[in-house]
Amino acid sequence: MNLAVAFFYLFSALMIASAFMVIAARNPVHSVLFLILAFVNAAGLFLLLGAEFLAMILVVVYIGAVAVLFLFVVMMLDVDFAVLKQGFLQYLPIGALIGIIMVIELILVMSGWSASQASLGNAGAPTPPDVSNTLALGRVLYTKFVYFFQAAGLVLLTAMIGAIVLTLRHKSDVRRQDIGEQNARDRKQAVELKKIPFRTGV
Amino acid sequence: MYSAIVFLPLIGFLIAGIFGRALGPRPAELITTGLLILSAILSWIAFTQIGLGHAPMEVPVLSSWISSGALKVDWALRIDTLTVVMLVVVNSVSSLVHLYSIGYMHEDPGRQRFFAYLSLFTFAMLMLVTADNLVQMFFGWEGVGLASYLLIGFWYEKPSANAAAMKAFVVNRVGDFGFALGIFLVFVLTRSVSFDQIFASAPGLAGKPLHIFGLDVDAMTLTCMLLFMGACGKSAQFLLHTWLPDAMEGPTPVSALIHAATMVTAGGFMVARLSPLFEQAPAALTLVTIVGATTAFFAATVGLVQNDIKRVIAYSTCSQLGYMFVALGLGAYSAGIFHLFTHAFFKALLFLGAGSVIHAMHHEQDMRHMGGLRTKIPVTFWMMTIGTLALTGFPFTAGYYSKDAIIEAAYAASGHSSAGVYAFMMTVIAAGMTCFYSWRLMFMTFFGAPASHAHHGDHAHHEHHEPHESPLVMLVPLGLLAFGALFAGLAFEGHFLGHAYDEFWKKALYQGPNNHILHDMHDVPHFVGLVPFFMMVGGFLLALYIYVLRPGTATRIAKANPLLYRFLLNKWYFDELYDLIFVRPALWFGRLFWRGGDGWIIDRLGPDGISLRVVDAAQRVIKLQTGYIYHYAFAMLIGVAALITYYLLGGVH
Amino acid sequence: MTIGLTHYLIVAAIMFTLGILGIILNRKNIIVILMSVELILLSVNINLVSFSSFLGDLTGQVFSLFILTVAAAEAAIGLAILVTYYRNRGSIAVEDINAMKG
Amino acid sequence: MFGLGILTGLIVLPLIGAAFILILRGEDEATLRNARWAALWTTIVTFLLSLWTWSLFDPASASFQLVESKPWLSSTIGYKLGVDGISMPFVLLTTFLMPFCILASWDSITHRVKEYLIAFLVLETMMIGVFCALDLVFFYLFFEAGLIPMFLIIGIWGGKRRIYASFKFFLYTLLGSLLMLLAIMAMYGVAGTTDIVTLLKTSFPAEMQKWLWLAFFASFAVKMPMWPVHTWLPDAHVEAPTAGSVILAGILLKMGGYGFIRFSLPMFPLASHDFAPLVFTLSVIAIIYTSLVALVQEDMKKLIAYSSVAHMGFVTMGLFAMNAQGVQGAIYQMVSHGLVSGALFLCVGVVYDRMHTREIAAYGGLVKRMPLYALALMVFTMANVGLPGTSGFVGEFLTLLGAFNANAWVGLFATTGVILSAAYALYLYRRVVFGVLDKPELAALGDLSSREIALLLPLAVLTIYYGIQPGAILDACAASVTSLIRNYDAALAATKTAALLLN
Amino acid sequence: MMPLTFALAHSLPEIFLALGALVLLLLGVFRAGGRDWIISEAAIAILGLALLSMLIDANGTSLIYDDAFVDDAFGRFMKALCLTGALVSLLLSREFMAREKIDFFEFPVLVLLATLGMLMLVSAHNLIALYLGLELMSLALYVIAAFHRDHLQASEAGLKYFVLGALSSGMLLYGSSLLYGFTGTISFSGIAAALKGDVSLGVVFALVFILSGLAFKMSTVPFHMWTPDVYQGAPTPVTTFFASAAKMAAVAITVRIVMTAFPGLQLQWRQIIVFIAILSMVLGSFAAIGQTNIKRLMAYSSIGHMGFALVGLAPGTQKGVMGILVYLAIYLVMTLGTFAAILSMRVNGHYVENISDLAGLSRTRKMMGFFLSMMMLSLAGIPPLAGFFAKWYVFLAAIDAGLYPLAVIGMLTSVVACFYYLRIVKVIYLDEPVATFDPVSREVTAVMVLGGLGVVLYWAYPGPLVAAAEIAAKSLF
Repeated sequence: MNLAVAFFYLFSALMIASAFMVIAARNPVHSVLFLILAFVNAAGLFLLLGAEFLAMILVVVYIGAVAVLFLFVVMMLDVDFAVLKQGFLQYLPIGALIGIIMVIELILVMSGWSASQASLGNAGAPTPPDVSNTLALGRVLYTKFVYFFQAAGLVLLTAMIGAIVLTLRHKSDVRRQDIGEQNARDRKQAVELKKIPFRTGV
Repeated sequence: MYSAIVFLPLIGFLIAGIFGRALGPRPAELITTGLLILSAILSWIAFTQIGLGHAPMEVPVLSSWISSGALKVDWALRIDTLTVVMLVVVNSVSSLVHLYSIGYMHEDPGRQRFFAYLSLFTFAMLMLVTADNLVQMFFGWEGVGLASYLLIGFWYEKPSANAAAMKAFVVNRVGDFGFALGIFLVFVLTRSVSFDQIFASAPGLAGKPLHIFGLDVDAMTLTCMLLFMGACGKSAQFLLHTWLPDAMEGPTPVSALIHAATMVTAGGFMVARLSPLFEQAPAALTLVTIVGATTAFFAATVGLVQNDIKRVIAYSTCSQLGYMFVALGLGAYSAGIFHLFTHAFFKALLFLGAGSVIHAMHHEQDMRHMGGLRTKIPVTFWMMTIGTLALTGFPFTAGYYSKDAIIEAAYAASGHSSAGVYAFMMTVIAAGMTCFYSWRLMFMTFFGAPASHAHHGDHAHHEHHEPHESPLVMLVPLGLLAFGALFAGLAFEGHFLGHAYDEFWKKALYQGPNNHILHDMHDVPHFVGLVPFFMMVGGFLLALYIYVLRPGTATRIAKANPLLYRFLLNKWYFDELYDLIFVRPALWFGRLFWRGGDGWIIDRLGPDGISLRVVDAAQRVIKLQTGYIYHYAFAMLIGVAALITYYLLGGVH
Repeated sequence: MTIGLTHYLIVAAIMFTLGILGIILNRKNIIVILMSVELILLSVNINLVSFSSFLGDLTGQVFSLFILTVAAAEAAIGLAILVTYYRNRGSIAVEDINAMKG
Repeated sequence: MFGLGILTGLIVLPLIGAAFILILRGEDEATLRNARWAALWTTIVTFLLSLWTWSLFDPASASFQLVESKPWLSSTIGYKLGVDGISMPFVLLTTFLMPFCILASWDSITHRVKEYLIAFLVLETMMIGVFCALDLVFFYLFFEAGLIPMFLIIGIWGGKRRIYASFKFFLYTLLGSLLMLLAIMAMYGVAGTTDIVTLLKTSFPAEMQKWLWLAFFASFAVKMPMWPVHTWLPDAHVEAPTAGSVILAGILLKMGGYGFIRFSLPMFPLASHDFAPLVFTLSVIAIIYTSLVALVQEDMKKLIAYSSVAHMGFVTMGLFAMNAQGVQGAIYQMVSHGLVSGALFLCVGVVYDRMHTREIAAYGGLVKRMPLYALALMVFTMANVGLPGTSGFVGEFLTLLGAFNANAWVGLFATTGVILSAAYALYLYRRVVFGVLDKPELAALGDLSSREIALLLPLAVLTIYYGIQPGAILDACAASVTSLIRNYDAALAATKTAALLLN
Repeated sequence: MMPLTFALAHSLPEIFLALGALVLLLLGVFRAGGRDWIISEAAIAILGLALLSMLIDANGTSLIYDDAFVDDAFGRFMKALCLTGALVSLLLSREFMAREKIDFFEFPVLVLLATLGMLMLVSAHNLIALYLGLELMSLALYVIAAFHRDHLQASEAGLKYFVLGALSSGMLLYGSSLLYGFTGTISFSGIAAALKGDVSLGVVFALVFILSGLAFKMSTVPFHMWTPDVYQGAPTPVTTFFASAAKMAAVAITVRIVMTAFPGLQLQWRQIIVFIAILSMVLGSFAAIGQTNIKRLMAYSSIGHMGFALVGLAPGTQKGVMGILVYLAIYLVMTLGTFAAILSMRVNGHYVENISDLAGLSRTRKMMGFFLSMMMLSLAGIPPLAGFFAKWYVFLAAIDAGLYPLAVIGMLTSVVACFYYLRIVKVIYLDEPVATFDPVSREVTAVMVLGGLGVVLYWAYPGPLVAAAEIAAKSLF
């Protein structure tokens, strides 16, 4: 049993366990934390598979951004997590049954994979033998796959617009920063000279 | 001329029917009657030319009617001796009835309508007798049925009249059912419905088997039986007779014309007309004989106890029609037609006389409320007497010749067929009964003490309640008919039956090579001629005893035999029986099919049920849509799981 | 023994199923459902990366890269909608989300 | 015009009238009167045009005439019109009955008049189209489209249960027709065209014929309607306004029969032969069963509706007898029934307009106050009964004769319908017209108005005229029917020969 | 790699939309946001421009962007439908959004982006393009479903749509990953080439997952459950957009993927399609019967109609594809017309959605009553309305391929479906009027009238559509 095998089992076991905890944990904050754990282990698996760039991305983007976003929302919404997940148990048997059937079927099919089946020559972008994973990806990403790259940009743009339009609220009673206006302020607007009559007070 | 004979009544009908209200009653009466008389005169001319003279048979084709594939039906007039005999009968009686009705109906507000109907009837009857094919005959057949329906129901405010009218039509339709099937079968066998072709192919069909209704039957026998069924309906023969007595709900002239002299004899006419077919079907002829004999007997028994003056005559008609059928069944077509001919005169006479009585009694028809009218309405009395004599077969009256001929024929046939024996016995017994009830009628009406007039019909609002003699316009037809009743037999016996048979009929009637009945009936022993005479005398004496010499005997006898009396009084319970086995089940089935069949089964299992199920299912489907995300996701999962499981278990293919 | 592709695929399949079960069984908190979606995407990524590795083809990794990108966008949108919903309803319990049904 | 012919004119003319009514503005009495007159004139002109069509029509020829053809959906599914001896009578019947429908609604329809008239005119287009179409898809188009105006006519201007009745009518007929649509598609698959002329010459495989026949049967049997899918008819009739009933009984029912002659018999002769016993059975049941049901009805329209079912039983029976008498008789019966039942419904409408009830029990003794009405009703009742001398007889007689020729049992049982029809029809007449006029609300009834006379008189005259001179219609279809039967027999003979050769 | 200009020329509509969306976004932001008619007018113009741009060089099939993107007649046909749907939805949205005070400039921008996603989806020729197009479309749709952000039902609709949509893309992705793994390629044509010969179970599983994901977007049973809730909850113009453009794109990609990537698995996907089609037709017709909300009813109706459309896909023939195309085009017109009518249902300033609100419409609003009724009957497939021809072509193809049970079930369910369409006609024509609707804007009326006329008069001139569909279908074979 070499090291790779050991790590594979370690990562896999941890990942599956934490994935299970994601859905089973009572406290959503715990769920997010388990999700992070699962991602970390997945990054480990990616490393084993030789996809270093993706592993790093997973850690940076997913854990750094997405999972934290989740955490943020969970805390922001401040939902009551003390209530027990009653329904969980109620629907567990039938759900679990179908889940088990499905996973068994998937496993059966996966075991049927063999490299010979897939014509290796089909590869659209064969892994170049002598460069690093990141470099290889970089080479194709902006050339061969530029269309996707642009499209992904649009997807992100859409997400941005969507998030803003749905959540951004201009509250009328909150003073907001308006740099242009603030910069354009001059003395005339900012200062008003009042003549105060002598000895009468304000 | 022949067209004129047939269509003059139609013109009368149209004028009276369409312009009747504009013209007023009197012109309508005069026009229709005038046209009818003209038609009658023309008929007699035709009779002399065709029957008595030597004018050839004619079949003028007026126009084509139905033409479809092999079926070709024309409007044509078949003028042969048989037709002209019928023309004479129909038009004579009809014109006299028209005339009579002017008087009889003079206070009825719907007179134009009445005369229009009468003319319509006459037209239809003429179409019937002049038909050159079965379909045209059927046209006339149903046409007279319609007219009969309209005339029976003429007094539409009387529920009983409406019921009777409808009954007449429907029962006739039962007969027509057979007639129609007969026509179909004729067409199947001969590919034609016109008489010439049918008659030409008939001999070839004798004894030919036919596979029909899953049976092998003799083609001609079945055909003739079916056709005879039609005749039974129209001529009110046993089992289909029930409508005739009820038909007396109509005005009396109608009874005289339709339900005595003409329409009801159409059955007899049809058998005679189709003699070439019937001659090929001995079994069917036997049936005709048996039915005829049974009717003669049956109707006579019922006639014995009826109290309504018209009903007595109606049963008498029924019975006499039985005689005709006996003759026809035995193959003595001419005897049957002869009886038809003479019967038309004396029965019309009787009816019109009865009408005169009723008229005199202000529409009282129950004989128990009559009596002693002899002196009040003497002319009517004498006319009725003549009619009764003719009916009972008093020697040398018309009835004597024709009826005796039939009894003789029955005797002649009894030598070689049991049906003949039966027919002979029945007709002889019926003759006696005929005499009894005829005189019973006479005695109850005209003799004895005048009954109280407390009981009146609809028109009881008369000024004077004394019976009164009818006007001349009613008596003249009575006289003419009486003349016929007395002398028609004597005058034409030779032509119809005797020496001039061949010259007269000129093959209008067909007799098969084995049919010697006309010959045989002349050779019957002398006593056979006397039997009916004795029966007649016996019947007369019995009636005389019971109703004149010992009044009250009738009641005693009735009391002594209550079962028999009720049985006869209720006409053998035929109406009740039919009600039980036809009318009620029909209505019951109707309701069953409607509520049960259409409503309970078809709609409930069909449209209504399905739509209910659909709505049910819809409600259930909607419940699946719970609104919960996890259920939605679960549905998706199940979908995917089902599909992959399907492929995993079922393999890739 | 060596770790073959099948091992990775099986792990991915288990992750996938867990993700789906998370969506179906969760009753209380919609955020956990969003996390379950992330698990599903993760399983897909594992699939793609392992295929890519065993086929010697970068396409799988590129695919995976875009999935990660889109998943981030998706998470953002999902959380935004969730927040909107929370503002309207005051709850994010899954069982409460059934104003419309039938 | 535009290379289109007179048949297109017939189809389009009512639409033009409808469009004209559509642009009439206002709801005042004058506008409505104009709308009524416009509709009446449209139908009359259409009728005149159809008469002209008839004059151009050569009855001696068995082929389609006045054919117009344009490419439409594709090169093989075309805009094709034409008439032959079988369809010509129906076209005439349609155009003839329409003015009566407009007239019948003159006073009785008072709300939403314009929509009513438009619905009727559109319906007329659809009906003419059904009988003129020479392309199966085109036929189907008209066949189904007619449901929409009829749905509205029953639904908007109908009686109490109008909604139930209109839905039942619509969905029931639709269900049958959709199966026919599938069959049309299958035929298109085999023959590559939906041109009726070509399809008539195509012989479909025997096994396929069975399914096709059943699918067409599903549609036509409902439309006819045959027992046991007839239950929509009484409901529809009872609820429909008078003119709606007239059209329903007069023409819509005939589409089923027309379909049988046009498609089922000539295109699927083998299946027709095989299924003839089924049709016979259903027809005989229909005749006896529905006649008995008619006997116990308490609603006039329902009674006539059931009698229609029985009469349609004669039609199907005659058709599947497949001899000249049967088929011609069936065509004749349909035309005659169109006139007679239409007239009967008009008669019911006459008293309904006065009394607003169709309960038989509410009437009695009408002859006292309405002698002309009694006369008219008598004529049509007798025609309904099949009295010789009326048009009803010819059809009934010929179909019975034909059926008897084909199968004596069928003839035997069906002929009992003759008795039963007399029973229910006269029973109705007796209860409505005869008797004592003792109901106070009837005492003030007026006899037929001149409009009503104008409605009923032509129908009565035609009923009697066609009873005495049926040649006009019989001759028109004779050539077509003869060729239909010849081809049918030839197809059967060919199969027999083939079977013999195989053995 | 093709020259860039060539590639750009063949993706002109997409480029128009992408640039247009960016420009409008900037414009919107710098015009200080808020409600602005200009943006939506400009968006409509851009959509129109994109539609016109397809007329340039509308011939042949070209693969661009390294086989990721295909420009063919099929794609152009479907893109035209998507663009029309988007354009009309946007046109219809203006009055509604203004009255409901949600006429933010982001809405047209998001519609443009969603439409761009649809176009990319229609033209996708490999799995990544498929995924990205799908996500671009979906993300925008999630947002606009919840666009009425102060509205509980709208946000619930958005949430449901999002969660289930994410699940469905997960399935689609899982299937894609399997497909990639088992064939070694992501290109559709490459997959088709790899699938010649024996088929492994893994590929079939991949097929199931992919079709499930797409079935969700088409809203077919059992992946349809979101549809009624989202249709009901989303703002009506958004529902219009869902029911028109989004449906078109989803069906288009389904057709494309099974035709170009899985010709070798025809037997398998036919079974799946038949399964889905039958369930959809049945559920669509039954569940709609109990509805009182007309948008919800239209949702079930759309489920049923997708089932009918798939009847044309099941045979896998060119005729069938042509049938689908005709079906979709006609369905688009019917849907837009119907939603235009729904958008006209406003009483006393409030939009209403209940079927009973239509009572007596034929008297209060004759024209609207007539056209809406015609639309309903057309949806029911009653000739001579356009809906009949739609059904005609798909069922013709099914019959041609011998799929008789499918056709018979389809016909039976359409009778059931007819019941609820007829019920609306009944409400419009047979019931007594309750309230009169407020006047509506010209563009809504125009859409309704044009749609209605198209539906009523289609039979008179069916040729061009059929011819175009024929050419489009041919390009897939």
